Amino acid sequence: MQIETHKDTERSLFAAPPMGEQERMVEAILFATADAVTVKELNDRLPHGSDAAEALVHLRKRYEGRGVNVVKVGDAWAIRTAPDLGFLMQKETVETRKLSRAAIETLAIIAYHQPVTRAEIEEIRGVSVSRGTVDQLLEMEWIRFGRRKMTPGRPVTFVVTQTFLDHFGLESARDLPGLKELRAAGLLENRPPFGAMPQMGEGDVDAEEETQEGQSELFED
Amino acid sequence: MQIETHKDTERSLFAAPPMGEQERMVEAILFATADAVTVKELNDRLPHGSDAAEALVHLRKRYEGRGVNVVKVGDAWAIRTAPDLGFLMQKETVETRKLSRAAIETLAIIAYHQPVTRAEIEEIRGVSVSRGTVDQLLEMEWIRFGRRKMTPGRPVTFVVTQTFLDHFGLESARDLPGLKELRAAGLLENRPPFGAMPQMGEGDVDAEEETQEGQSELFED
Amino acid sequence: MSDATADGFDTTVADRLAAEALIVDVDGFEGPLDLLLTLSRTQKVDLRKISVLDLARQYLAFVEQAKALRIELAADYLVMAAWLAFLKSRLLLPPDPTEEGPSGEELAAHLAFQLERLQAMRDAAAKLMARDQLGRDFFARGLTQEVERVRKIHYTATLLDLMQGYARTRTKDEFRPFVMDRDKVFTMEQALERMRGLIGFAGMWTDIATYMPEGWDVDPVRWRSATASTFAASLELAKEGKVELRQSDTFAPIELRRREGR
Repeated sequence: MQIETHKDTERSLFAAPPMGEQERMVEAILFATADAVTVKELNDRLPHGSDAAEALVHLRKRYEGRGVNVVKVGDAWAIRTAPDLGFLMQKETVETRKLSRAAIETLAIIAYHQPVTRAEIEEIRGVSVSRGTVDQLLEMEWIRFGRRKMTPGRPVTFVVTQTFLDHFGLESARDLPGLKELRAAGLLENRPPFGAMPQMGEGDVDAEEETQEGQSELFED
Repeated sequence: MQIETHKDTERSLFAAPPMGEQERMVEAILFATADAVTVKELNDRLPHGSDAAEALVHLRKRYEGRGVNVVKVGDAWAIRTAPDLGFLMQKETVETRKLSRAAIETLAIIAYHQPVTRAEIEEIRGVSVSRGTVDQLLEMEWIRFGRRKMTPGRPVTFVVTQTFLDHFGLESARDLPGLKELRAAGLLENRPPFGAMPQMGEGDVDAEEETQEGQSELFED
Repeated sequence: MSDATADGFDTTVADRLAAEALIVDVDGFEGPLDLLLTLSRTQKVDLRKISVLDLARQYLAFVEQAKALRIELAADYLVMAAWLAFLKSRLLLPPDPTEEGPSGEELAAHLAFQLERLQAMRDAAAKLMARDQLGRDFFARGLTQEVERVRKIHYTATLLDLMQGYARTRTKDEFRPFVMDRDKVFTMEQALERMRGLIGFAGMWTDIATYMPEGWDVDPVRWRSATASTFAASLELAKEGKVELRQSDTFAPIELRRREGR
């Protein structure tokens, strides 16, 4: 059928091809051309007597709601990806990176001291906490805002999230091993300043055996 | 059956977009590139649970008789302008390197006899194949190395590529013009020459059975 | 070779002229098989019905002409000529039953097959090149859109990272590889040093417990360590002959006295 229509065009040298054919031609030209094409250029390339402007109206309608659309770019025309499908032109590559030391420390302090204010974090770390670090942890959904402290200025607090617990395989923040247990398990050596041990760790002194079991489970996977 | 398993996976996770949407997405992806895209690549880029193969069936139908067509190139798909509209594209025509008669013949022999060794090509043409000829075809990405023959010396073989199929508008090597007739006439058989015959290349006499197996594998699946 | 010469005379004038035309164009042939294929066209029959005998005669006439015109032919043309002469003799003579190998008919059939196959490939090549071609008759997308690579970074940390991070903030100290915590250990060297300084005053029997270091009695762990090292140091001093030890009863206090006279 295509070939027949083609022959028709050839036979009647000066009669313009039917509009359907003109539409096909405009479609092919817009598809194959590297740049947007003006109506004048189209008319120059179509058989004599063709009406590119009209063919474009039909073609544009045909591509409405399709994966690609016929769009006007300045005074020229082009076929472009439908705006809602732009995401298909992106290929995501996921790269896994270790969290920065500042972020880990901030996260650890929040986990052990929650709910904790930014000022308190800074006091413990001894350095100011950058906005980026907190934002990163918020974005990862490992921390979230807790209730405000009932202290002057009513500062916001941070707490860890369920996502955090899931990532570290913890049932609750209370399950975080204290430094004592870590040392007892022979995993690290440190000299904590006396009295600096957090509440959470201390509560577990009596349950030493149980904790160690829990720890080895935690650290071995 | 493939479709079924696909649907099973999709049900368990996220719902795949409706087929109409999948078709739009495939349309957008195919329009965005000059290269043919494999079904696997399409599925990788579509939302989880999509079925590019089915979407392609619909899309191909949609573009039947249009100015551009959805064409199959090996196991990949592409959009190409309708061949009858080539006359509109003088501007886009790319001057291809003129191939020598030797290169064209060598290409045809590889296409029809693949996988084929250099010795077999020489046997058919009656002259040695110059390195330049093969290099040119390799460089154009119209041929590539196939698997080695399981005959003494384990000679390399040549096969045609997807680029070759795309260039000549072939869905697969099975669609080579006149292939059936040639096979029926026994002209694609690798009949070994008798010992006393003058021959250019060392024919793979022992490879006869294996060669034919290779061909049927390629052309009959 | 006499056969070949005889055939040279047999050929018609037209054949000779044709052969001469070919010779002029000898560089245009891609080897003897190509030349044979061209010669076979003069028979104006289907390649399947070709007379290989006639073809052999034509080819040999061609080679003779070339020789007469003093045209250098490539070696493979001459190899083919020798082979065709052999084939011709086989085809003309009645088959010798004692002769091994393929018959003249079989060899001729294979040559015909080769020619037919070469011709078929040439036709196929022509058909292939006559097809619509990409970039000439049909076209790919002109305005391509690159697939943008978006790198998404996924941050991760382990529980140990968290622990170490916390410990760092609490101790303001880097973790060192595990070493024995010696805070609560009173070594024998320390005990010896301490006692050597004290035994000069021990003229009387005194409980070794009085030699215990100050401040180590608060923590039971430290107390145990100090007791053990003080006892071990006492034994060492006794061995050196500097002190005497006695114990009045099981679990009674161990007493120590400077040994006199040495």
